[in-house]
Amino acid sequence: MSSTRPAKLPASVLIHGEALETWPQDLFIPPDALEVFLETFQGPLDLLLYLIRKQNFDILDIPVALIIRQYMEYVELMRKFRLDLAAEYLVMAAMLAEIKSRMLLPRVQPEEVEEDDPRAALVRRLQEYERFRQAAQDIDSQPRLERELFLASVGFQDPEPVKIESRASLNDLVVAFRNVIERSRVNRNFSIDREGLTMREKMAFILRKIQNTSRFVRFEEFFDLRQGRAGLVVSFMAILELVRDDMVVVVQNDPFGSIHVKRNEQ
Amino acid sequence: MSSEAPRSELKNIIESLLVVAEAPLSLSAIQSVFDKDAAPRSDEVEAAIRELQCDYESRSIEVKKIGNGYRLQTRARYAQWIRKLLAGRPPKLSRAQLETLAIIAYRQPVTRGDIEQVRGVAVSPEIMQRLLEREWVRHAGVRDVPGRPELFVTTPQFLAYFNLESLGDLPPLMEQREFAEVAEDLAKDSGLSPPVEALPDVQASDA
Amino acid sequence: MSSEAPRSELKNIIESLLVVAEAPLSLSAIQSVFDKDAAPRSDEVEAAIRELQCDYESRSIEVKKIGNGYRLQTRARYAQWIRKLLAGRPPKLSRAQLETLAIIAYRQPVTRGDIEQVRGVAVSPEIMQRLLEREWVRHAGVRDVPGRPELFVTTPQFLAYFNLESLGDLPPLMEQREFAEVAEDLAKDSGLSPPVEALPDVQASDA
Repeated sequence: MSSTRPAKLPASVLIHGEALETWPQDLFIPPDALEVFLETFQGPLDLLLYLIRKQNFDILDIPVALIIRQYMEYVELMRKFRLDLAAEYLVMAAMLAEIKSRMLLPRVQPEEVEEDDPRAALVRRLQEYERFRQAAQDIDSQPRLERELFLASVGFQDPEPVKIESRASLNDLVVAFRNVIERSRVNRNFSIDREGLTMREKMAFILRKIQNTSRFVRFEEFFDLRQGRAGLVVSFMAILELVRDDMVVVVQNDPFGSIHVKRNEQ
Repeated sequence: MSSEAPRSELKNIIESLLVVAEAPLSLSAIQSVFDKDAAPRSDEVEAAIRELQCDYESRSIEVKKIGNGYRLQTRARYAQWIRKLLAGRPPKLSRAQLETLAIIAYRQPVTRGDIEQVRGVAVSPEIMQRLLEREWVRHAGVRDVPGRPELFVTTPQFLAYFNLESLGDLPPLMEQREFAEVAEDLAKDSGLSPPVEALPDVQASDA
Repeated sequence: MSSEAPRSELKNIIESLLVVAEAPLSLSAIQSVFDKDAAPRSDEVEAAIRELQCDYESRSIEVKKIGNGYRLQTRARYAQWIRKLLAGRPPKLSRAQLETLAIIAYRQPVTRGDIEQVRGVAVSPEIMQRLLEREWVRHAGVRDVPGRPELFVTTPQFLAYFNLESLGDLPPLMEQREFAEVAEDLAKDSGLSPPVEALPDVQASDA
């Protein structure tokens, strides 16, 4: 495994639309693309828009039968893998099927077309969603704080300093921690060194960490955030391996309480 | 400030306030640091801020108006060096977060149901939680319908983070074409086979 | 910066770094934001800082050398107005202070090295000093590894200020969900064949 190339984590290859451009037009979906797929689409409307746009159709003039067939193939795949996620997609599938059957009925008078065209409601929703999808992209592409813009601040020099107690809220603390964790995670996705992630090395690292103490070590201490999400799992599994080999003891005093690890003294 | 103090001194005082403030400063916040009888009029403060803005023309910082306040910020073209200093990548927002935020921003006040209606998927509690935590969004009462669902609106911090003077600065929403306009096209098309020629992309109408 | 960039641009870049820096910047810290082959020499950086110093001559801010670092600060004569501004609303902890405090709170006991590892940047002594002075953080012995680095934990005052009964009351962050996510990545690409049965346990503890 040490020779494996860094995995392309979905989060890092996902630029909406682009990662999927390589998919064959005939809807064959390679199995490993499924996860990318699930993370890429925001829901049935998003998927429909993708199918329509990919083939350059106008929202207002969808070839319904074709889109329905394509949509159902995607939904089938999702059902196969992650049934729970498909609920919203299934509702849409039912709606599409109904539209399709109504389209097959004899045509109505042209002047009543808006009310009676079974596509009208769907088209309205698709348009509405697309507007906000686009707005979200537009907002995201504008300069904002912490990315392009930074607040300018300088130190306050006070010749007769009074003690000013700075303040913070619990919420500030949570946001700060999330940001810092997220940042370290993003960094990792770009610089994971697979060489450092072998299970044997992890097991050795853990044993080194606990061999000189008969005390319990906090579970969290075995995880090096710089090693990425995969690193976390390798660490976790390395601990499981050690438990199985009776090398370490893992203790959790109450449900959801903190977990501690100690070397097995026997 | 004594009234004889030169204009440049007013400018400097304002600058010194802007460089230590952590949120945009309103004219009245600036006026409030002066003794009552020495406080500059708000048009004087505004003029001084305009002068500051000119002074910064060729510099790395600029005055930006956010809501009814002013703040100092670095210009976007210096981000590349600043980011290296601060290390780490800028926080990224997920599409779900951005879409939810966009719907709230353009349609406020909205309920969770409104958001779900537009996006076609359930709004996860986590997404709302994040937006509330960042204080970009807040609760704003309930809608007076059965179930009394909670309403959400954006906050001044939303404007501040996204560098907007007001909600009017949001990028314009794509125009919505009326279904009726193209009803004729639809009538012509059987609907069961793709049109021979693809129509121009709707997105193109988004300037 | 490309080497042809004018001198004023170097000055501006340095200014943009100084206004975002949380602690005094050394010459080498300034040089480190440039690509290797485009980095200015230290005498060039020094010259640019001297120029900045001149530019600020008539302004409310100045460059101050502290140890071997430079920082921007307001001039003493503006303190009277700034004090009034701050009196109304005490300043928030800075981003660096907040992040450091958060890491200590959630991960204690931690060493400075642990914090730097998570934040990806050095933790300046000033930051720790502020948190220690505020009595939200205290020393708690050393870690028994080479170098015997000092450990930091939060204090009862920290709990009291944030209105927490115990550290267990810190809002959960659902970090553990990551394990489940990661397991999939790993199963796919590592050939490690993870013990799939073991993972649901982890997920179950995600409250």
